Amino acid sequence: MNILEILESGTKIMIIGLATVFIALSGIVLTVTLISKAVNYERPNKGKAKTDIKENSNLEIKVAEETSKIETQAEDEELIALITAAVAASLNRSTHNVIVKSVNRITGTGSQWSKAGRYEYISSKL
Amino acid sequence: MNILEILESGTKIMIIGLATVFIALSGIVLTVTLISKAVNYERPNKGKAKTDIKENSNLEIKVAEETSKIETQAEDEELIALITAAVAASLNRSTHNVIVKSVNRITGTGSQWSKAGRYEYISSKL
Amino acid sequence: MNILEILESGTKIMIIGLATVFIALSGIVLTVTLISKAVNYERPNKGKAKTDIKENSNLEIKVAEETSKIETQAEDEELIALITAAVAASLNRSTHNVIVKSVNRITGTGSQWSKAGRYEYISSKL
Amino acid sequence: MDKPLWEVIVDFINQTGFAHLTWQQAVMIGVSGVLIYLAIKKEYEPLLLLPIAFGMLLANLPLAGLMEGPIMEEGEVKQVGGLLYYLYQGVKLGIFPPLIFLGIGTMTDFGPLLANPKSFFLGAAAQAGIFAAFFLALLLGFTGPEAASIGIIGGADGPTAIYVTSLLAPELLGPIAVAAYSYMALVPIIQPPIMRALTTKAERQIVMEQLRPVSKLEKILFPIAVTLLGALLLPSTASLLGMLMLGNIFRESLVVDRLSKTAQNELMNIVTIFLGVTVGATANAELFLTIGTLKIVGLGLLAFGFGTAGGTLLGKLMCKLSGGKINPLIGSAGVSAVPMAARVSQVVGQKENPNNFLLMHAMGPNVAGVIGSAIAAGVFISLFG
Amino acid sequence: MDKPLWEVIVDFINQTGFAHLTWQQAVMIGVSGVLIYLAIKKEYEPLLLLPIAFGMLLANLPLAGLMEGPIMEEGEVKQVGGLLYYLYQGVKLGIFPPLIFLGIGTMTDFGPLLANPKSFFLGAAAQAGIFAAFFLALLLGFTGPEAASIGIIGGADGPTAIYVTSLLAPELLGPIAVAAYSYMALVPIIQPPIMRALTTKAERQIVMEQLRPVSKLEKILFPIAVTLLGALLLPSTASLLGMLMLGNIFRESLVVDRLSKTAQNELMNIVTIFLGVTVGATANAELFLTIGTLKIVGLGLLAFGFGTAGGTLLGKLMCKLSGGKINPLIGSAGVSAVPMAARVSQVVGQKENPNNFLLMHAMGPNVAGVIGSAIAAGVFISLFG
Amino acid sequence: MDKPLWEVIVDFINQTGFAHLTWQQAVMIGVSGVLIYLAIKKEYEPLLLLPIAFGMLLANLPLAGLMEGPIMEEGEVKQVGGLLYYLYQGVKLGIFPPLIFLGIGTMTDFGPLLANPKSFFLGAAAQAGIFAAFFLALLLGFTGPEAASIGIIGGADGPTAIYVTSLLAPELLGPIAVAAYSYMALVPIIQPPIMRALTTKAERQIVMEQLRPVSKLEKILFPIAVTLLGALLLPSTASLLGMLMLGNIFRESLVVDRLSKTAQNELMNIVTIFLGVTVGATANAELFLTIGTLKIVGLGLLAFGFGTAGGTLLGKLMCKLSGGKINPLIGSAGVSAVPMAARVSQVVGQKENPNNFLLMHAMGPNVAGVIGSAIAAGVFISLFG
Ligand code: NA
Ligand code: NA
Ligand code: NA
Repeated sequence: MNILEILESGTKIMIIGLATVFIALSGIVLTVTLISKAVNYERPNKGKAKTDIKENSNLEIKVAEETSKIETQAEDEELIALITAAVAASLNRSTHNVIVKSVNRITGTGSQWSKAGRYEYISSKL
Repeated sequence: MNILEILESGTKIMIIGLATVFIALSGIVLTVTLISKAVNYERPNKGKAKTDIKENSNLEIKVAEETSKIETQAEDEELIALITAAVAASLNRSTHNVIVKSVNRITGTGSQWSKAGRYEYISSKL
Repeated sequence: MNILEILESGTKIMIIGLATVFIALSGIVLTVTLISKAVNYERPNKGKAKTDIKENSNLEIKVAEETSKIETQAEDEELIALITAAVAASLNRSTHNVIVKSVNRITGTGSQWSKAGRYEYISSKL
Repeated sequence: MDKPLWEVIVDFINQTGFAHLTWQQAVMIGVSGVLIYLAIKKEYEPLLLLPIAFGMLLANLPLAGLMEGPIMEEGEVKQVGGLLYYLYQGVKLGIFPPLIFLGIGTMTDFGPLLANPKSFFLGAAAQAGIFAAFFLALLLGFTGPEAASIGIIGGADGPTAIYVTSLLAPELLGPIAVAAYSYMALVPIIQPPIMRALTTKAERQIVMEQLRPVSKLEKILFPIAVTLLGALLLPSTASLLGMLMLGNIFRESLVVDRLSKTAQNELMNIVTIFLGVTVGATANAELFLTIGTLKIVGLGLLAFGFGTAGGTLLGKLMCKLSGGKINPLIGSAGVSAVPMAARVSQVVGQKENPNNFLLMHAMGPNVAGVIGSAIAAGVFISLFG
Repeated sequence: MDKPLWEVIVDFINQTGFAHLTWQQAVMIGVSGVLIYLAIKKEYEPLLLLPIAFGMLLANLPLAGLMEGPIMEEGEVKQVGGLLYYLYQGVKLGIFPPLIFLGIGTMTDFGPLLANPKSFFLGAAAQAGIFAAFFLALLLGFTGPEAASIGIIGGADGPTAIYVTSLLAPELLGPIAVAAYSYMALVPIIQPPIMRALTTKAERQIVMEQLRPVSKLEKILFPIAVTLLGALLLPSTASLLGMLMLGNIFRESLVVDRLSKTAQNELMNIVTIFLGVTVGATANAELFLTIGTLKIVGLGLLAFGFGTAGGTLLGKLMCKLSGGKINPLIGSAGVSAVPMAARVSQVVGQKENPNNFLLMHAMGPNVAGVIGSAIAAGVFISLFG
Repeated sequence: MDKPLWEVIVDFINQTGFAHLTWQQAVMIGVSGVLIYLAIKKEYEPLLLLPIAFGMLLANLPLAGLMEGPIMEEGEVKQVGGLLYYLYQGVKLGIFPPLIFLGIGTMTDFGPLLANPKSFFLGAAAQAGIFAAFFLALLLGFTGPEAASIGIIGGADGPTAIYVTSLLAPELLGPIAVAAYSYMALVPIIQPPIMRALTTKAERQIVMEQLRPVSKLEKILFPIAVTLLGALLLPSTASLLGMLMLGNIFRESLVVDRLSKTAQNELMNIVTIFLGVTVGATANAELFLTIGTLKIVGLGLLAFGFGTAGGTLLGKLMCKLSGGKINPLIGSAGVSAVPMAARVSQVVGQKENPNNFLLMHAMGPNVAGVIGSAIAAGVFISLFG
């Protein structure tokens, strides 16, 4: 190929390439906007609460590494509340600045499989 | 194969199959019972203590993710006792409801291989 | 091979082998000594401080499993100082015996990749 | 590259997946969407069903070729295969399911079973569902190996079902895996009516004696004994049973904690991701959108039902024989689906008698059911493998 | 063994690496030393650059044969291959880069992008650097596949660059990987002058409105939609994009936490070690010590520059069109190099106006750039693959 | 399927393992039971010995075929291989032992060695055991490669022994691995009498000066220097030594913490499980129940003894030359068996003088011994490989 051919084919590929990227991302923009419309039409106030909480929390202590999901079972919430209080007390801060994100019980509370291992514990509570 | 042959071979396999499962599991039942007899003949009172302890523990906090084995070395027990006391104090509960299952030192106390890494620490105590 | 040949070749290999091991390790000794000279000529007092700190720390608590690198960013140090104080207070010990090695924020502070996940937090501090 | 720009553009459009999407593939993508919904919103065994569903989606994207093998020419690789093709080898060669069993072994406490070895019989009876479904599948026109793979759905053990199917009827992997995991998630809906229909109120109210404590030594000897007996009786079950028991001895020995932890966490998670996505990716439109899939879904449900019935009925018999000491509700837990089925026993029992705690007792048949279906799997593999 | 001792010794010396070390290999070892210095002391993307540099060192040790394939004889392995040869198969077969994308997906929050979908256009414009560098590489005499691999450096996405190069021009893997990761680390030095040159002080001071919160449902639907659209438009991008989005659905579904954690930690770390060391090990003296490497280093820098300019200029245009609501500085983050480039936007913006917090806004184009370069990769693979 | 039921039953019984169990296999199962006992009850290196023992059990179950290769027909897989066969490839291809060395590298602090480089000579002298055992093995009729593999037991380094044996004499893998790990566990019993016999009470009471602190820079340069020197002198040691030092630079650089953690935990654990089980599985009755195994067990013990003596004697010499500044007890730690042998030095020393803390000083020769036996391994591989 001589230099002209290279210039020509290079230009073609540049155009096709950038155009494809723009088309693809435009398609995604369109879809995302539609999804957002659809989702927020039905539930306009969701998601707000979460953000508010986040803004209140200047300090997030992760006592244990694992879970990123805030546990919702009553027992855990009680425990978390207790520990939050304890940590906050030690730190001499008011509780609403401290969030204990999760407390790990025996090998990962979030897991489905670990449930089997916990049955003894469960049964002792029943 | 016509339908009769299918019925016949299917029935055969069902019988063999279920019979095998029952024979295998019966063999295991027999063995397990024999083992249990042998083991408990020699040591009738073992294993009891463990269960009792478990029933006392309404609350198990796992400060760190790793170890499932309760450390028995004196040094660790002392540390665990201290932390248990601290947590219990913070929680305003009596200590016998709280068990700190383990405290992780540098990379996994349970491991054989990590021992090498700890020699500095050990030597400073010797 | 008769026994004499075996003896001869075995002896040869023994000599070559042990000699190689000694030569290799001597080479390493030489290099290490040179490196040590070069490094400590320029910076004779480095590395000392670290060791001293280590000797002061009779007790190392690793609140979270991950990081082995002491975080140096001001924000983290402040947090660590706070928690150290809290833990020490609970333990009724003076702070210079307790080192909180690290506090894990959301998914691993040490990691480069996780930084993306923390931008919300960072931005809220800016 | 001497073509005019517009021709290049047309060529490019012809190379898009849009230009090659068949309606069957579109339907499959829809099916994968439904499964993603079930996995996330309904939490139907999401650890497996979410990867399976996403794998199904990926495999039905035209031209993507993620499941295509490499193109060889004179012993050299001319074009490498797709990502999922390579990951799928772990399923095809029978490596992943035993590794998941290794992890399950490290998480399973056989204590309740050892405290009450009679539970094993309940774990055997509940495998009736496997053979009943196998029989019905034969009648519906499936071949022996296919019928065996379908029957194993009744074992209520995902990895066992995938292992048997990958060896005997790999083309059915998609529907069987989906059915197996869906029904495992549906155990709390499928089982209770059957359990109630087959037992009297009085039987359901039976309170069982507390289980004896089990010593550490018994727990260590158990995996060795089961491996020996099981694998000597049925050599084809050695890799499933052997890995399950290796995991269990890791757990009970207490001396290899770090191996135990890794086997049950990271190793298991990595294998689960690869297994889920690639098993899902076997479900291309051609293989999945057939009347056979509907039959499999139906037979799978029957298998669960028959298993539940089998366990419950033997429970009734053992109740009689023991003079009313055994609550037949624990029999249904024998299908495995650990620990869901054991909880179902607990819940159904507690409804009749709020002071009745069957969970520990039901864990016996429950874990026995895992061994039971591994042995049933061995029977099928040795007959059809 | 009937040779006299001294002959054995001479033979032995002739078998040492010292006797076979070429000056080119010595230079390569020196280069690897420099890279180790940059990785450790300057912290240039050490997670990749340290393994790459050490791999380069290992591959240039004479006679060690760590990258040599097995010697076969009549279908039997006569001598096993080197360690790095086997680990390299994961790169060669295109398995490792998508697995790293799986991990990246579990760590990426597309929330800021969903809150402001227009960011996608900035993520597209910044890919201009890819195509500009491709064009210049063609002019400098590289073949199409080589030029494409070099261009992808401008995507500022290591795994994408390695994936494309391993498929299109594996002999350039060493220099391209080194250039890609080095420039990613140098983003805070490369970008600011270009950003300042192309924007006015007034533009840089624009404060943007706070982003709207994004619901969980949107975040779950997003990865499915992107996989479908992206892979249907460009089937060759399916494995990169599919794995990125599988990771992201693991993250956003909240029901498969243990898979998500393993994908982003252990699996990713294992793959990173293997990928880094073996990519580095492709850089033997013959392939690396050429004038081509210098060209690649130069073109890579230009690619980053053009990408930054492209993003910033579209930012300027969008600023105009939106009536001054968009700060053009967030455009430069579209090159990806997550999250470094977004931080650069933040820092440059804050210098002009201490109360200006652009980080969240810049994360949108930043993560869009990852998708953008995956699509650009797909274009090249479908044209040259 | 037209056979009568009883014939089917007879066939089935003939397919059980019971019908094919040889007395040799029964003996092997017994041996594996003894090893499981040693691993769990006596805690003899349980991390390796438990998987090895269980692998031995699995490999001796008749008809299970867990170690059997696939059956090919015209280039197609007709029947897939056994689970352990596939996992064993990681040993056979020399992949697993270097990966374990990677993990060991991330856990090893070479600081005490750098503080006192003369320790290296003790780590060299203790390799005398390797060559002494090699010599004796030749005399007992083993071939060169076999003798070399047996000798390496004296290196007191499991992965090195497995690596050399898998390359030179794979049929001896079972007994050599068992001997190596058993004697490593028995170091506290084997070494003290030899140490006491070769030293005087006065020597054992010597208190050594505190070690100087070692800077971070020295610790980073060390792995690079060792890789270069070691692998240039002995190219065949590159994969073991290179991975050990890659792990160590991960550790000392402090910038790739997440790689370091994964290499020393999950990656190492996964590889350990696979390596242990499959190395154990090579020990089938035919290969294990020979007089050779007894010879290996005996030679292994001698190797440990000679190594201990070599280290201690050079310690004595260095004690003399240094004017009594070096306690010869630290010499025995040169056999490696990290950190057990260093603790033995500590304990034996403290018995004579309760204020004597040799542990730190003994760690120098101890980790030098790892490098020493990797180099000895390289010698054997280059001579016989
Ligand atoms: Na079952
Ligand atoms: Na990009
Ligand atoms: Na050694």
